[in-house]
Amino acid sequence: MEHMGIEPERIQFSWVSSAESTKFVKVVNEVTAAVKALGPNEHFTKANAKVA
Amino acid sequence: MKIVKVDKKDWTDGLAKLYRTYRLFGPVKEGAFHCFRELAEGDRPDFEFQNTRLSAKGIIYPQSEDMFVYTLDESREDHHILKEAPKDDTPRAVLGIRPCDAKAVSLLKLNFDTPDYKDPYWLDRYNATTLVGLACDQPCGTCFCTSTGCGPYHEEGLDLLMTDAGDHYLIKLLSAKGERLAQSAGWDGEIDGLAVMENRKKAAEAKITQSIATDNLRAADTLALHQADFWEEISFACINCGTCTYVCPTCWCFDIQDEVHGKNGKRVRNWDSCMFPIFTVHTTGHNPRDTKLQRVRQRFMHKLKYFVDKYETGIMCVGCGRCVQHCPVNIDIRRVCELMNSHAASDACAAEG
Amino acid sequence: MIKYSDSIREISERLLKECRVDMVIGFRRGTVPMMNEPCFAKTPEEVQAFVWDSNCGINLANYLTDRKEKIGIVAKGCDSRNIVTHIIENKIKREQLVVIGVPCKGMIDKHNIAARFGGEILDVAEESDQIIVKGHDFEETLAKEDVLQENCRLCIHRNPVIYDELAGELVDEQQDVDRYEEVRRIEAMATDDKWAYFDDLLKNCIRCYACRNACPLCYCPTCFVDESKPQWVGKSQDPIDIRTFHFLRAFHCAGRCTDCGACQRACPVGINMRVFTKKLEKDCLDLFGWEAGLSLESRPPLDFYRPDDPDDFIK
Amino acid sequence: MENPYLPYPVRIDDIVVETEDRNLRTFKLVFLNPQDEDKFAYRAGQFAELSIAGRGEIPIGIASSPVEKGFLKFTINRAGVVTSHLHQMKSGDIMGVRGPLGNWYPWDVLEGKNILIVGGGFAFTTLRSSIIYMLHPQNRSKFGEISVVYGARTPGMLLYKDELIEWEKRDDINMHITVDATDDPDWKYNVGFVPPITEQKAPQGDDNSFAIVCGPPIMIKFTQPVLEKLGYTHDHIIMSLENRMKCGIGMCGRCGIGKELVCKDGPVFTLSEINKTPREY
Repeated sequence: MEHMGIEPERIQFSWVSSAESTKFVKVVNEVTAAVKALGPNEHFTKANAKVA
Repeated sequence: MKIVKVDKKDWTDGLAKLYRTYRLFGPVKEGAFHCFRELAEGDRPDFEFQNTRLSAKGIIYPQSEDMFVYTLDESREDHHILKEAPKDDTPRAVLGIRPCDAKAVSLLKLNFDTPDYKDPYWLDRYNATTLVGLACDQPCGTCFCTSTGCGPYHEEGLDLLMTDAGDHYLIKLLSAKGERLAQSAGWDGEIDGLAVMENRKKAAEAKITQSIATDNLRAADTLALHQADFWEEISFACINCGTCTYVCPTCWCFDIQDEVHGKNGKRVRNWDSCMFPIFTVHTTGHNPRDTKLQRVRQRFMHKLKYFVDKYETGIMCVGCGRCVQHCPVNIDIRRVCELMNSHAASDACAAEG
Repeated sequence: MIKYSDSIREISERLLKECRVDMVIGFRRGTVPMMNEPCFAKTPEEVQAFVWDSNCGINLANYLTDRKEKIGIVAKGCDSRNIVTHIIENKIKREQLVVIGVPCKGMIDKHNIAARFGGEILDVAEESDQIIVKGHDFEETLAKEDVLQENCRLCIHRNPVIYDELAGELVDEQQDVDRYEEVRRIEAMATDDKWAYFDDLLKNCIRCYACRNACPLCYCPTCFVDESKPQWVGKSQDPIDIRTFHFLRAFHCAGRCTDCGACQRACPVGINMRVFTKKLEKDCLDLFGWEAGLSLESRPPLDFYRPDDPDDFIK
Repeated sequence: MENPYLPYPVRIDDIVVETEDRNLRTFKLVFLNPQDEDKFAYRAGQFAELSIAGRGEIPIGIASSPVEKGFLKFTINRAGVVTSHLHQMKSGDIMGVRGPLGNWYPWDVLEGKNILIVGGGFAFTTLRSSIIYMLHPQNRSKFGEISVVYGARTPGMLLYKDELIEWEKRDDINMHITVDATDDPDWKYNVGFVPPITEQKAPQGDDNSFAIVCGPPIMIKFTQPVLEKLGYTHDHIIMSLENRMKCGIGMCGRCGIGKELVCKDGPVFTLSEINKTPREY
């Protein structure tokens, strides 16, 4: 996905056990902060087709 | 029929005048090939081409077009009720369409403009469009238009036909629409160019080396052709892509789809292809044309037999050769037509004998 | 090339006469320059149509999917790798096949050759390593190595990896080929440039699916783009839907693609969709030391877990 | 220009669950704009495209009859994207209807004739429309003897049960209801597949008789030789075909069987017409 031109910060793989609640909160906060910092990605918003 | 002479030095000037009244479309070279694009003000169509990769059919009949829009928001009074999508039916002109593509438009008209139903999308755009043909003085080696009821100077479907005569164009006005366009462009230098055009036409026709025979198709027995044993061999190589149908100027099949984004939706029409298995599959999973043999047969039978029987205006092929050039596995309609036509002949002999 | 053709006919005729196969799949001469047509022979007489030259780029493994007969199949290096993949993925059985291996020095690129000439090409002939191109008012001789399909230029598996018969002497494999120069160039781009690069690459796509259908890996009875319950991707010419199709298709080929070039060759509007699959091919090589279709014994990386699979992408 | 792709907006007025497996429901639809009903003038045997915004359209035979005013009825099997969604809709919901589409049973030819109707499963919809039409006091005298063989897998799978019972009681229509099998001790009608019941119960065919057949392919396959045996010639056997459709007006190209388009030239054909096509349905 990074290769097609999506910011690498939007993609994260983490290994969180069901017992690791603190880590889960930390990961979620980090990811949301990173994505918020990037702002919305509008590449996938479909433009209305040009009037043909 | 009136013929006007337009000096090439005045060409840009004429385009500028046309631009005031018409949306202009013309061939443009993009990368390795020519395609039709809308011309911005000041753009010139590029006539240094043999034929465009895709035909001009998409200008009247876009590959994707919105039909209706609607809202699914139940707080709105008109929710779930379909309304016409915005359309642009202002006058448009296609500059440099080849006679084969223009003849194809008149074949498409048979499908979209019927006594029972009129397709408003196709027809409104057709009515808004003036076709300025560019005669074909350098036909491709794969062209066989002269044996499909068409030709490099064929006028059917065109509003004007122009030929490149060195430092000027000769332009023949073929319809009221064509005369209006010529008037808008200021093309009024009438001359007696008929003989020149006729000579050029003969020279161009002589360059068409390929031909197909279609004389037995009309009388052929549909079911005998359908059951002919050559279909396995013809269809073997087919990979079931839609290339032949999408590059074809006379293929018209389409699909209708709903697309929803949030609470807003639209109904869209897209080109479809009889080569795709899902074209005919029933909800039950039953597919009347389940095998590629059946689908390949359908395409050629439609073009060369069903259409011939239904409209009695000849075959549904203008001989542009695009499918021959671009089929990824070299299935050649000229060869298929030959097999069908000669099968029909042998079939008739068998019936008589 | 004439030797190859003769040899293919001789082998095919023998296989059919000895009833070792029900049909042989090969190529016959095309009706336009630089095109040959896949065809079959079911009788010894029909093998006379078979030819071999530098226009046999279509991957014949595509014609094996789920066939029940005993089949002789003409296979160059990449075809044989896709036959291996077909066998591994249970789309055909090894016992059904007699592979007629054709050591290959590459196929010529019809898009490239057409782009070199302004006028229409009327005839293309081949003499040893020369390609002679004729048009209305030109005739030019090109060196075959200059007009190879890009995947052939980068190919390091020219000899068939499995075969039962050989139509010619094995050829030397190319050494020191930099296969991933283009992939590295894209990898080095900034994020937005990557997005723009692929937008531009795909702008002419007409969704004819020739790339998908020419690909021997794309044999799913219903492709994800054709599914309606649920519908994964829109069907219009919207650029997002087009991109989704190409990328997801490439993902489905990860660890399976042999870079045979069939997709690129088939495209009627000249899109090089190999830039997607090439990236995945490179990743499979870098991460798992894997190249598709080389062995009937080892399982593909996405099919098999090894404790030492790289996992440093997990944070 | 009239847009033949634009559906008339309708409201779902009532939904009846028809069968024990709950997969067949009859939807009663009322036009939002009353004047649209006049534009939607139909004959028994025609179909319409039911349109659901956001889902798409589906071609369905019209189950109501032209002699029933003020509403349309469609009986719908839950199968694909659109019909599954329809089954989740409720009274009062807004949808669309486009039509009427296709041809109809050839009522002008059928006048004065004996009519045999053979139906199976949920293909009984346009046959219901036809029966209601023929039984209407204004029309009944125009037809000769009317016989109906209608079968389903079980009693619980029969459509329009109330009406079937009512027709059973009448003496101007010969009903032969059958089920493939049942363990219901109170079942007082036939047990057996449609083709053999037709062979036992249906009247002989002649120049003055027509058979209208609608049902699953397997039923049609085995009913055809029975009808031939009974003396119905191929131009007196009338069928209604189904194919995948989109436009419904003969333009999108997918429903073709040879040069005939099922949506526009059909769906009603005589067997002798069908014999001339490649039968790709």
